[in-house]
Amino acid sequence: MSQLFQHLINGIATGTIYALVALGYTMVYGVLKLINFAHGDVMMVGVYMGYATALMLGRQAQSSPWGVLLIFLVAMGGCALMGFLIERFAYRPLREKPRLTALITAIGISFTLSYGFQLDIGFLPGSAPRAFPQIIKPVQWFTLGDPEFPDVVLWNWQVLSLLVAVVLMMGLQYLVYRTRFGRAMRAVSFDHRVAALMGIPTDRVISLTFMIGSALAAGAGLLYAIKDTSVSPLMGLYVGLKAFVAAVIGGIGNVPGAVVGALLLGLVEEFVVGYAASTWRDAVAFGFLILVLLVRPGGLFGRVAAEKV
Amino acid sequence: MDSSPPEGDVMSGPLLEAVGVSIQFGGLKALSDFNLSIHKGDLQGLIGPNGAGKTTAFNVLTGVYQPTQGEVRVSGQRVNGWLPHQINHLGLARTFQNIRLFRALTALDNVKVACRGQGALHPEGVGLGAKVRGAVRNYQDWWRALLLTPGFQAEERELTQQAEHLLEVMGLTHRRNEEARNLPYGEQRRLEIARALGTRPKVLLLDEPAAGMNTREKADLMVLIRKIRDDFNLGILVIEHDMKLVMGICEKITVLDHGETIARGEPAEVRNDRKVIEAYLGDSYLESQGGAA
Amino acid sequence: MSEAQVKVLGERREFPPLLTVDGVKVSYGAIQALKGVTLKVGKGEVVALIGANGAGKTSTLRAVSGMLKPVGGRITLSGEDTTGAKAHTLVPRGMAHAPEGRGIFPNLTVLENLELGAYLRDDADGIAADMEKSYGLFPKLRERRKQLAGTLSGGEQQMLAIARALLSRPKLLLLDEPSLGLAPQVTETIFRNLRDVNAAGVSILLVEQNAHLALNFAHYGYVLETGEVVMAGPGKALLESPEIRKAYLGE
Amino acid sequence: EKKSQPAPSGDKAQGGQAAQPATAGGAPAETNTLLLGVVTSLSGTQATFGSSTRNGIDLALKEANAAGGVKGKKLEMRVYDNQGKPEEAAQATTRLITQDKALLILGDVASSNSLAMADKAQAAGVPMITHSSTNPSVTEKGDYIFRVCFIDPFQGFVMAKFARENLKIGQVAILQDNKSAYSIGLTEVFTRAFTEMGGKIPATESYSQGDTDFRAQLTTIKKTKPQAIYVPGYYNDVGLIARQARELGLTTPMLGGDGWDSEKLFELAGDALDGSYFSNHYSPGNSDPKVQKFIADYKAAYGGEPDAFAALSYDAAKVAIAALEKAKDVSGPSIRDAIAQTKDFPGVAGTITLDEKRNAVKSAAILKVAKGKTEFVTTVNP
Amino acid sequence: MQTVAAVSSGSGSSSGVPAPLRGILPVLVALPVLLALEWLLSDSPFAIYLLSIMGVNVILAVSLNIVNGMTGQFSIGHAGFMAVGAYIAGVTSLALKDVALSFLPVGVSDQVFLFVALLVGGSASALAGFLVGLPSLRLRGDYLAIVTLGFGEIIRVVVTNTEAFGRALGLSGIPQTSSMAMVGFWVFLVVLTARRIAGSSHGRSLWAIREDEVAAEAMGVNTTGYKVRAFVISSFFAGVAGGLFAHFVPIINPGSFTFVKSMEIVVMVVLGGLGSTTGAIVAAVFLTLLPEGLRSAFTTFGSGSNLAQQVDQIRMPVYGMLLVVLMLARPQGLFGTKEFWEVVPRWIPRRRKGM
Ligand SMILES: Nc1ncnc2c1ncn2[C@@H]1O[C@H](COP(=O)(O)OP(=O)(O)OP(=O)(O)O)[C@@H](O)[C@H]1O
Ligand SMILES: Nc1ncnc2c1ncn2[C@@H]1O[C@H](COP(=O)(O)OP(=O)(O)OP(=O)(O)O)[C@@H](O)[C@H]1O
Ligand SMILES: [Mg+2]
Ligand SMILES: [Mg+2]
Repeated sequence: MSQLFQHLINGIATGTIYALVALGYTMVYGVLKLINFAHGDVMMVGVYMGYATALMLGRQAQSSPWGVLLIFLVAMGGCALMGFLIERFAYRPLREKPRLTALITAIGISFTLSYGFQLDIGFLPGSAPRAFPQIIKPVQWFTLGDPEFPDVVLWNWQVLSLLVAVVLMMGLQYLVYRTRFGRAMRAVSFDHRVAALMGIPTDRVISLTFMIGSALAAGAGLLYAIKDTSVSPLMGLYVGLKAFVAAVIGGIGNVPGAVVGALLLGLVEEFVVGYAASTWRDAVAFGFLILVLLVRPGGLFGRVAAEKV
Repeated sequence: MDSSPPEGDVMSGPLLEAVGVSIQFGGLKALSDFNLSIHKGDLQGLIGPNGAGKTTAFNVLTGVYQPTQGEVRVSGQRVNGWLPHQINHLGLARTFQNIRLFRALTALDNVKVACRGQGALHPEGVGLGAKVRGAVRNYQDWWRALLLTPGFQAEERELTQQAEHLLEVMGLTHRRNEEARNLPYGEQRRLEIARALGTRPKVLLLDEPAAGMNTREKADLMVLIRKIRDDFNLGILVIEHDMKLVMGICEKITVLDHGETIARGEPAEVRNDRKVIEAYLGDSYLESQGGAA
Repeated sequence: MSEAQVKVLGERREFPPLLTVDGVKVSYGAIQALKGVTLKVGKGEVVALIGANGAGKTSTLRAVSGMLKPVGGRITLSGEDTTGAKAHTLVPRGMAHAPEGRGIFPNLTVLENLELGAYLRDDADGIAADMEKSYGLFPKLRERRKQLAGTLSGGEQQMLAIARALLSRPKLLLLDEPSLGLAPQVTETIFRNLRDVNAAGVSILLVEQNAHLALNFAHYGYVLETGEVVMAGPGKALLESPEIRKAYLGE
Repeated sequence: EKKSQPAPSGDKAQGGQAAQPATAGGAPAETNTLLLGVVTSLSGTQATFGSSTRNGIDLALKEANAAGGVKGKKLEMRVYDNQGKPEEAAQATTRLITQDKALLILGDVASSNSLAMADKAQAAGVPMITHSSTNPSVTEKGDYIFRVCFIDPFQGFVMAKFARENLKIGQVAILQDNKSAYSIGLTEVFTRAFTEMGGKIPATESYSQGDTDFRAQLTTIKKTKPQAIYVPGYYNDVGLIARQARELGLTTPMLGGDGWDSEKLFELAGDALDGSYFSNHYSPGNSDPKVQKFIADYKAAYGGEPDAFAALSYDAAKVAIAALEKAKDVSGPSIRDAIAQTKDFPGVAGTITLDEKRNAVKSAAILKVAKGKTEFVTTVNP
Repeated sequence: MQTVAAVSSGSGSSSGVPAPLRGILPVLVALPVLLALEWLLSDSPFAIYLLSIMGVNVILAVSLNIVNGMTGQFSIGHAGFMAVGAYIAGVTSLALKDVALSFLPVGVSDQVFLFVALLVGGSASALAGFLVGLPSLRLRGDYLAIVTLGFGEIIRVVVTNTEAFGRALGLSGIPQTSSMAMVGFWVFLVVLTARRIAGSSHGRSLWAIREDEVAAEAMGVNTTGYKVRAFVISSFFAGVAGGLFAHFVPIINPGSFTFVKSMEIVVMVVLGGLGSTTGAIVAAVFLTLLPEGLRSAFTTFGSGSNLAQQVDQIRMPVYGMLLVVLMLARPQGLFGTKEFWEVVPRWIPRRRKGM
């Protein structure tokens, strides 16, 4: 019983991370209809930026509120800039071209980043994973059983990241469906040429979306690093993939869908590992995905665009 | 259905028949109790204000949408629940109101996609036996293609000629190897007709074929449509907002409004039908006609 | 490519200059769509552009509204050179374009589509008023306010496209075959209302297959053939001319 | 006959023949350097082992060259990355042998890569020494394949023995890396040995290399209240496992194998591993001057403590060099024979004697983790 | 799609060869060439290995192109099919290891068994393709993509947990009977198949589906049927490619069939130009040689120095950047949707199109 609780907590914690990454994925997809395979790797770079900042700040400063804030700002700002550059130079030139071409450049960038960061030349960190400093002092906010050897533990950062995820979700939802910018985004996502005829500065809208998405990735990455206490060049590949799956389960392009999908995925994985064989985790995760899609081809919340013949 | 459909001329019955067809989109009844029957050689019109349900009617007849009530028969065969391509194999072809060509393919290939050699026409029908037989035939086809059997090559040649002929009929020979997306609007419409004819239909449904054509081109089109009807002797149903064209070529006209059939008959009757004038033509139409005629 | 000599009929009524298109060339890859088109639209003037299929009417509008970059020539809007300017920079300067193929946003509702028409405006009540106007103009749109635009009927989509263009309160309105797929009655209403719009000082550059309708409506007309202006003159004058009657009115 | 390559288990005769064109093809005669080929993973999840490997070999060669090289020729190495994939390993090996005319192949850590390499080396009749592939099947590939470390069965047995006899515990849960044959192998042996000695394995959970969240498995393990957890994985996972175990309130000591050995382990695990034990090829704490010298030189050259992979690759290179020295010529067969004769070779990771199965007969060290350092506890002999 | 126009007009064109023969003519021409190649290369293992890898990649790219390029479906799980073929064929060969056709010389009998194994592997993979193809009846675009990807991952997990497949360590001891002739033969076969599909009404139907499914249906194209068939054919060849792979790579393990591998195949297809068979070939060859090329290039800067040793790591980032650059330089892919001889004009005899 208590074990069930612990699994629930773990599952939601994992799902939260997926959710945060998935939000960025879904946003970029929403406006460009591009599966941005580099998203996970952008996240990874963001985490290293935060890591570097933390080291510079040193033990004391890094865990002070201002330190933490600075770390997040640097990482998210850096990633926003990176996202801007990637979009500007790798994606924009291909906007009029078949979507697959942009996908390839995305893959190219993903390779460049994930393999590039494995080098131990110059500032590059090398392939060895690093311990990520505990910038948020882990505190047990709730325990069950005797405090020495508790049965269930709930950590402050678990609650924290869940809150962040939910707030961000609502924020994005508002941005996309309630604001003029959001309307512009959706217009651009369908046809940027006609959108321009409405006076929408398509390039700026797309750049901005990318920057927001990348910043989100960085933030998510940091929470991820805090959760699993490490940072490595390959961390993006795996989380990126899972986040994408989560986004699709929820109906890619749909903001709340991304979060729900992610939490579901997190729980499914946790329970497979906890109660069945962990070796089947990924199989079950993808099986779950396929099942969802067979029942609802547009994902849980996505609607397959009504096409008038 | 297993046995290939009985030939149109053998049976006197209608090639295309809709009986009490209705369809609903959420709350909206886009088409209600729609009846229609088209025989070989017919040239009928379907008109009505925007949003009346004309295109929807086409979609129901061709199997794009499933009717919520009623029954559709193509050359005597009930086709409710059939897939569009199966219905097409029974001899029903259409064009689209907002053009849907295979944009990156050449004009010739657009038509060739639709073309089928006489022999190769095999409606798969529903029911397991038919499916299996269809599948087997298909795989035979693949092998013939892979082994480049003489029969296959002959068929390819035949298809090409067939397609070229259709382009010629539609006056598109000069665009033979141009990508469909680069053709101007009017020619795209004609190409759609050529493509539809490629499937050797018994009934042809045209959705606003004259849209985007100037008066002169419309005049030519009228001649063309009649010519098609006679040369390929098939039944034709036209949706069109250009009264000159509709009244000019159609022997019988059905008028829809809000999904309801509000009138049906000879052009002359329809033209002077009070309800039709109110709902669709508008009074000024009478004068303009009076003026023109 | 040298300008083909344009056959000009009759006298042009004077309007203060708004749009000038001077020897504009456009090509799609190898295909040269416009071989040097020259035309003018004055403030408050209605100009019709007619021509056979593939003559280059749509391409001309696209070039004017910045949807595509001309490879040659010059375009000015109220004095400023706007050749090759990005489309979204022209909207604030009073340009509105209802493009060929309607270009509505199928996954947005009718309402959202209209709101996008007023993207650059922030006079809430002004917008509301104009919405009401367009609903008055096309009652069907009010019925379908919440429906996804993609599921509208062809004609309804056409109405939406025109209404959306009007919502930006343009100085110059580009219409590409507005009557396409519209019931005759609706066509009349639209043109009647366009008359009012124009009376309110909006200039209109109109591409229309129905030459009779267009030339009756327009102050001035140009005839396009294979990417060049071959004929120009007041609408009525053109309607009179035997060539036009033969080529476009099929008489 | 030419068409089909000799089967992997290929009989020596064939291997020998094939070798003639490949190596004794006079290539070395032209150059005045002797080329050693190295294949290891420089990218992918195991890249760190790759760089340790490379450094270890590099160090050995530098020393040898400083000492005037071998047979009057300078030694040279060429390192190729196999991205942790067998097909890449095979490709790189083939290239080293046929294009670059390497006399001898060194590598790799992951057994599946070594197996791929061994197959090609054996077929071409070029000797190969793996420094730390502990899977038995590697050297079974043929008579050209050698190994300078102990094998999984031994290591698994060692830890089981230690846990049962020295630590006197009876309940050990296992958390294995399902993606690494090494981990699976150790698990099997440990389980067998430990239960034979009367111990119990209440739970065997597994994870996949590169995972970063092990809470689910640990939660399940925790329920079984074990006295220790055996984690035969690689340090980069173990570090996180340790942390998360403590975080979930699992305070029992952990047991592991040579995969743990890396200074990074302590950076990752912090103090979470204090009181844990793992079996290893050598102990940095070992006072033997030759070991201390190695450590000093290594630090000087590459910075940072040498881990077991560095030490073993260093030894492997040393063995290879000694063999080249001894061999009457540099043809595949003679080098092979020279290596085969290796006896009581003083390596930094223990004395190496190759048995008839071409495996090193070595003792294992048990190390204890305390305050982010390792303490030598005892050696267990075969 | 000039291709098709050209083909259909070309296929009729008169060539010296009698019509009944033309179907199999290319085969008759190719076989001796392959055997010659086999003989020439027989004592340069590296060349053989490289060519084999290249061949496998070509088969993968060309077969994937049938789904992604021609049919416009978006599959990114090709490595999964490859895995199915590799393991099934591998297991088959292991089972047949000790049997031999005594009446044939060893080499030949090996090839016979290899061929059998490949067919088995290919068929298994085709079956998988059928199963994965079924969802494509309901799913579109990226949703289908993720399903194929998921399938590939599931396959890997299954393998990792199956004792018979050697689990994580991998399956070793498969007789290394692959030969240049066999690889070449299948490369040739897949290309021939792709080209002939392209030249037939089937090819046109696939293209029609890519362009507009609704219209295709309305024109009598059984879209669902064709999509599934495209998947089946494509995955069959992917399986064969895997089978070949398993017969010259000493040990196959799940790590060789990750979704990164699938991505590499997609890259080949897109880089070559969606729908262009020859493009896929060129891209596959190029991308296979690229890493080895970089290797040679790098090893030429003096070895010994620390950088020279690290150099092999630099290949992958460089590869990634090259992808970006290439795509930007040629967004439509090497040949667009056209074929080699339509882009590189004249000097290729026009008849070749019929092939
Ligand atoms: N898929 C759909 N979902 C919801 N409503 C639809 C759908 N398809 C059509 N409708 C509605 O049904 C009505 C009939 O549409 P239809 O396209 O048949 O009109 P139409 O007669 O073709 O008009 P037009 O002459 O303008 O083409 C329209 O009001 C349209 O909004
Ligand atoms: N996207 C395009 N790509 C290539 N060629 C094009 C494209 N659009 C138009 N064309 C070509 O440019 C020429 C002019 O086309 P345009 O659409 O401007 O003519 P139009 O007068 O609008 O014709 P319509 O009356 O049919 O709309 C035509 O020959 C057409 O084939
Ligand atoms: Mg309609
Ligand atoms: Mg036009």
